[in-house]
Amino acid sequence: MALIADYLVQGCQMLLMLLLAPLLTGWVRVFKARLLRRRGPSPLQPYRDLFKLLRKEVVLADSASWLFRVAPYLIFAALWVAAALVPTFAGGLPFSWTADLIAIVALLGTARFFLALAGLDVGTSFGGIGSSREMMIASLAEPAMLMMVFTLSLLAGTTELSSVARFMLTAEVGLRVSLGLALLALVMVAIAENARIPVDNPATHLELTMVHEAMVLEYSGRHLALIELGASLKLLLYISLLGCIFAPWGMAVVGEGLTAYLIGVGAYLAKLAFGGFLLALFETSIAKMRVFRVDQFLGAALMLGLLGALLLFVSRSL
Amino acid sequence: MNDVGFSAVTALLVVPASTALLLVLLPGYRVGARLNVGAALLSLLAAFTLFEARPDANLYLRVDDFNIYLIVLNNLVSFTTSVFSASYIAHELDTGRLTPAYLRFYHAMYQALLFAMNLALLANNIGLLWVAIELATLITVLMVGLYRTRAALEAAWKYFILGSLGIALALFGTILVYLAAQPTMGEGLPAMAWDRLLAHAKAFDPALLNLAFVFLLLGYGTKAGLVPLHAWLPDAHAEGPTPISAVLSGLLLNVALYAVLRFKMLMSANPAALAPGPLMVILGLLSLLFAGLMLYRRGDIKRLFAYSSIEHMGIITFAFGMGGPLANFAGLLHMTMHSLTKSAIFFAVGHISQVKGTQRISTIRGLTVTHPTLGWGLVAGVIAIAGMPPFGVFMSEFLVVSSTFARQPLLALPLVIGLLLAFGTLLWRVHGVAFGKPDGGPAAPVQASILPLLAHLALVLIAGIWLPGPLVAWFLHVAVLLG
Amino acid sequence: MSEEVGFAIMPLPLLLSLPLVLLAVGGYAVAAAHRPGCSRLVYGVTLTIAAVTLGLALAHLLTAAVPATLALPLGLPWLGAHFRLDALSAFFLIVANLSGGVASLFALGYGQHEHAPERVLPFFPAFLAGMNLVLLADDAFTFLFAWEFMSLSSWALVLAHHQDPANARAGYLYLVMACFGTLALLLTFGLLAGPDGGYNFAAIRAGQPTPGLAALVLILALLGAGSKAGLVPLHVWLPLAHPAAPSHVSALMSGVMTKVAVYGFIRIVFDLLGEPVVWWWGGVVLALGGITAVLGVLYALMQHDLKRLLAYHTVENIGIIFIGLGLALAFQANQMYSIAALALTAALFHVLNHSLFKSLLFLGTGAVLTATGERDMERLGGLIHPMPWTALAFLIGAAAISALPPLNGFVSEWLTFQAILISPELPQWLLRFLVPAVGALLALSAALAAACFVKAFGITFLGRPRSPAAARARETDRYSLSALFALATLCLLAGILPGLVVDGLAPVVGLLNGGARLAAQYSQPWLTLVPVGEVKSTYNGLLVLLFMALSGTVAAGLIHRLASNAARRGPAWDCGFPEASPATQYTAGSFAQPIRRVFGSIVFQARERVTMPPPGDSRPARLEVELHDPVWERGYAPVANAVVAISTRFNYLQYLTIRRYLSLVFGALVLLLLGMVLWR
Amino acid sequence: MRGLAFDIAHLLAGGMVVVSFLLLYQDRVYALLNVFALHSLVLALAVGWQAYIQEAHHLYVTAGIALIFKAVVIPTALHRIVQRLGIHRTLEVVGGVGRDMLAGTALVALAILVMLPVTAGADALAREDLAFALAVVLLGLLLMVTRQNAVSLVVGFMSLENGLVLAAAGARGMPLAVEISVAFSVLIALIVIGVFLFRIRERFDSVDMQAMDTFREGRRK
Repeated sequence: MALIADYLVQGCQMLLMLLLAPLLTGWVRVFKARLLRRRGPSPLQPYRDLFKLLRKEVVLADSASWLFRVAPYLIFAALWVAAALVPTFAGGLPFSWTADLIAIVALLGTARFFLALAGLDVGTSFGGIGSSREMMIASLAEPAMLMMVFTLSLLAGTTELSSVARFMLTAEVGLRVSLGLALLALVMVAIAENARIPVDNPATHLELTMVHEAMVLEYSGRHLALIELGASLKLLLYISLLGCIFAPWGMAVVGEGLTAYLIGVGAYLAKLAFGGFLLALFETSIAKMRVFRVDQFLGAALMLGLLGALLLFVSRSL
Repeated sequence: MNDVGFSAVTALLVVPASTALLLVLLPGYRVGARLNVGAALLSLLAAFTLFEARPDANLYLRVDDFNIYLIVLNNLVSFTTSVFSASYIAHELDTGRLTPAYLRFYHAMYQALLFAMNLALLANNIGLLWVAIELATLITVLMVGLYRTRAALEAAWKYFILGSLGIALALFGTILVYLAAQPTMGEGLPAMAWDRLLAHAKAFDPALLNLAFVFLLLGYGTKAGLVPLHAWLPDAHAEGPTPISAVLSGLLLNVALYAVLRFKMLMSANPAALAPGPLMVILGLLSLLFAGLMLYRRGDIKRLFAYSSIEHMGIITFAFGMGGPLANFAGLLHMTMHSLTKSAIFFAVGHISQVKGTQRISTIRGLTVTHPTLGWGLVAGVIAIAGMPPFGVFMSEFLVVSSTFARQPLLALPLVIGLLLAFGTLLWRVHGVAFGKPDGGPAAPVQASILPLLAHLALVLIAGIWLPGPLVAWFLHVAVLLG
Repeated sequence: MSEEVGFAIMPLPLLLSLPLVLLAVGGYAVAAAHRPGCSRLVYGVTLTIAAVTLGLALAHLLTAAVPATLALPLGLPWLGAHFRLDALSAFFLIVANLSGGVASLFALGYGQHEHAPERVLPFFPAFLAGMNLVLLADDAFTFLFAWEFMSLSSWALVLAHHQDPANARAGYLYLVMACFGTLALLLTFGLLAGPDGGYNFAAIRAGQPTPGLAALVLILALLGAGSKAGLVPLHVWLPLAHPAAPSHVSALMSGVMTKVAVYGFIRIVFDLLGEPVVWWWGGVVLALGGITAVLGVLYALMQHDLKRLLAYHTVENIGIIFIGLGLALAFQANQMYSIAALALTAALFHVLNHSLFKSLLFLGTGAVLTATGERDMERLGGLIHPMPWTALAFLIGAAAISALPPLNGFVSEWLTFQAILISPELPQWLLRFLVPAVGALLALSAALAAACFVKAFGITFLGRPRSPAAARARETDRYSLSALFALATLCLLAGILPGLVVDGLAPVVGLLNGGARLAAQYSQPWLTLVPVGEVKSTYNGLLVLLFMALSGTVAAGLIHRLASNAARRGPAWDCGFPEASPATQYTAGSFAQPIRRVFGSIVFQARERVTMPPPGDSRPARLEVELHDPVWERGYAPVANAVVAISTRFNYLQYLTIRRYLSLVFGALVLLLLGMVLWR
Repeated sequence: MRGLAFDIAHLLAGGMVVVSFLLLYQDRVYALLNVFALHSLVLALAVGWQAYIQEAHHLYVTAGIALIFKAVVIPTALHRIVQRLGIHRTLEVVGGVGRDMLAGTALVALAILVMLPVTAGADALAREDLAFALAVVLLGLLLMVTRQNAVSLVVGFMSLENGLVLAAAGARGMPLAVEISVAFSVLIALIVIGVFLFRIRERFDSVDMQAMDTFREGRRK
């Protein structure tokens, strides 16, 4: 019985992620608009877009291959699974041991891999631009992310997220420099990975500046819908990751019962709202940078992550 | 039993000598060539009978573990070479490089050379040894000059002068050895009989022995082509007829080295004498490194392999200089393998220079395409001589390098560097000859017999995988004697 | 026990007789290379023999049978040739013959297109035989004998198409480097065997080397095995030689021969040397591994020749393997055997993985080569349309080598990361600094590898054909495809069932690690991989795959059921400027440009020069990129130049007058006499 | 008797060294040949004396060979060759004669230094002879090395070889001495014939070694 409940919770979580993702995107848009003194669309706009896209027919380029048609589902699946593995309102879910943080990073990598391939598939110059820049960015962002993972796992002694969260709740954490560095690194990576300003601009279609949009330029209809949904899932993933690592308060543990779950959900939603707000604030207060400044931006992130890990490696035995 | 052995020994000397005389008188080179082969075969058989029955040593001749296999090797290679030359020289006649008169002379000299080398190997008397080697030198000088081209005569002259000088130095050393022996062993022949010398070596005046060894090393070392005494070797190999190059590299160098080793045994039998090791090690390393460097710039394929002979003489001298059972065993094995392999290579080179009509490396390309058997034969030979499995040289180099490094790491480094250098430079040249796009040069089919080449390679291949028991026993025994 | 022993003694003679069969086939091929059926025959025999060897080795490994030994009266007369089959050699036999068999299967089809069969057929079986013998050898002489034989046969294969001067040069460089490596190993064994030549491995194991000597052995082993495996800076020959050979041979060289080199290193350092291990050994190996990994992948990113790109990736993966080995050494030095077991498992697992996907990728390249006759990516493209199956297999291989879950490449890197994460337990400060740095390098190389294979697959198979040859391509034959998909399936299986592989590796690890090994995995629920216990970290490839499949299919199903599934073809959108000419596509060079600008400017002094014609001039603008290979220009070119210079300086000694030669002799004589005088 | 015998032997051996110096001193071909004849003459006397005091009669043969063959036949033959080949009469000496003299003295000193301590065991007679013989050998070698001209090369070699015969004769009861001297005579004859042959074959313009060393493999590369 309990087991079934646990599986139920797991399922809820997966669905929750799927449902919340567009909302978060809309939420961020709203905030940005408000900060720019615009009224902006309603937070539900992304859902409308998705449904419209889903109903539209797909226009495939003549030179598109089967990979082009399979990729969206693959990307969506990888991102969804990755997102589902991040504890949101409850930790210690039955499948939380399926993959640890490193595996989640790698799953994001899988999604990126196929997205970049899809960008190259049609054989247009824009797709190429997008893919090559995306991979360049990723080649720095991923190591930075992993360094952050090192720092955590050195502290918590594990790379398995719910255990990390559980550890972060305990008193022995305290305030640590390396944690701060890790947080910074993670934020920078999150910005880069989600194609936000200053690294990329989700709203632009200016050829020379776009990265993510350039890759998906040829997509339309349901494929585009899946990719958009995937993108927002990714955003959600990162914010909930930040939440469950650096602000694990209020998170329930499996089997604690409904009230705990409800508290958890509430806390989680609050975290998301706050995160979205911060993101919007950040995006509006900074200008987009040149593509070849991004490497310095992310190089800094990598160095911060490495520094954090090093500090721990050294201070561990002190 | 022993009379059998003795008759075998006499046969080893008489057959070549008498054949030489006969060939001088005999007109018609075809008969001459056949007779040459036949005589070589005969003396080879005689050499084989030595396995069964060894004669007791007398004051002049003796057969022991050291020279028995060298004798067999000597006659074996002479036989194969005679087979090779029988078909090779005829072609030289067609191209008009030689006249029948010279050919007659050539065959006579060939047998005379065989006689001289057999004598040198069989000699128990150091004076006789010297005379035999001098004889061999003179004969080879005449053969190197056989083509009468300007270059050939010059090479012969150079060889002649340097060779005679070496001979002279060796004689002085021989006299010194006699003087060292004389006080303890009295005057007369016994004081020059090698086995008696070895028996009494302990009592000799060590200082005199040292001096003697210096002269002998320089004298016979000149014949063995050790740097800096090597100057005659490349030209003599390059300008003489190819069969003679094969004999020179394959046999005569061994004979000279054999002489040096005989005296090294004397040295190591006398505890007070200075260890000859360091001298030989230095000369060996010099030869190895120098030859390795010189290989790179060679344009003439025969000169190339002449330098490779210098390199290998260096390795062998180094091995014996290191001493100890492993290194000595390696040295003996290397002597054998080198003479088989190098003569095989010279067979291949002879064919190549005949089908291509040139010895210039830069004009020979892609041989494995135009003449697969020949090209791959050459490649196999080079692989073998470079000390790679599955050929026999690998075993000896394995033993030399590993045992040296275990004992004298600092000596092993220059050795290894030299080996790598020589390998790289030699391969650099051969790569160009064997591979690449064949340029349109003459692609005449091979006329001379390819069998000797294959036979030698097969022997080296077998030796690389499995060594026959008796041979090993001899090697081990001699290795102990060499100290 | 008894029947186990009986079983263990049995297979060795058989295993030894198989290479002989291979050699015999090679000999037959020398004569009959041009007969129509010969190619099929040769590859068929190699396939069967590889399969049999594989089976025997697998049986030996799984039954954890006791080591079997055998001595033959060959080789060194007083020593004989010794052979031994233990867990380590069994595992590497599996690796070698798996790839070997599949490569033969591939060649059943691919070999038909060979235009110089007489230069391939005799040597291919010999190559395989040589590698098997190396893995079975149990004394120094036999080991080096087989090692050199392996080098030689592969050299001949590299020269198969020797008429291209580049290949000839590659062959030359390869053999010289091989000779270098062999000499280094020769010195190693010389040290281990000692002055009186105890070349038998058993004797060497018994011996107790002093720490200094052991350190020297480690360095020499790194030189010897590293030069064959392609450790930076000894890798220069590898990217030239591996692509030069026919593709199924490249697969063997990259996928297997480098592993044989790793085997040599493991055998010498972990088995023969045994204790004592000093902590800085691990540091040295770690640093080398990290540098190799990153440099290898960066080199690869700069290539546009598909096979050379793959060869450079071999360098990278060797680096990853050596990182694992270095960690293991570091842990062993501190008696942390349980963790060392993890590192070793990671390294060996990666050995298996790399042999799988590297062979797969090289074979895929071979298929492309036969279909188009092109290796240069700039002239390929759009191949996914004519050859979808090859593309699929290649894609799986690319994803695997980019360490993407749920494929096998990810598992071994994940294990390596886990080992790195435990390393703060290490007491030495230097190691504590080094390990995270190496971890960063590993992460970087993984990310760059992904980028590199997006490029490799994207430019080759996606987009539009860049040359007529690419447009005319056709799907390859059945044999080749079956070979490709066999490997692809194995990649997937090893990725989703890692626990079983880890269990299979346990005896090997135990052998090398003083008995310590990872806990058995098969008992875990859902076959989860739990290397160091529940609390630490876990990974379950199977579930990841299931979830992805589930969510993917569910999404697809729902969308196609509920929403539209209509699709229409049309010209590409491309921001409204669809351009007909394929030349407007991104090329390999342009794809790598951002990364070249970010990393290349540091490592390769990469410079881009744009020559813009003046206005009114109709000439096209030109973009030139110049790259410098630091290793070659700093390390190798000087040596080569020095040799040339010195030999040129000495060359005049060939042209002296007789008088001068005489004075040489004279000088030598006087010198020695003086020496005599002074010596007394 | 013993003392006198010793003194005479010593005198003759020393005389050979002096004559070797004379050889070094010459810068005319004919003079060189004449001095060499003298050299061989002294050798003949020394060997003969050794034969007498050792009662080793086979040594008389050696002495005879030295006298007839080397003191008479060879020099005249070389005279002929020099005339026939029209070799310019002067010997161009590498470095001055004075330097050669100094070098020669140093060599003699070296020879004595090497030899005297060595043969402490052997009897004084042999020791003296040996020291002088070595000196002669070294001086002959020096002559070979410092002269450009083939004739002087031959002469140098022959003087060297005279030194060897002297040593062989000095070694008490050394067997094969005759055979060895015969073998050497053959060698020398061949050398002379060689010089002669090269000329009448008209391969080389002169017997000057510079000219002979012109043709080389690979000069082009």
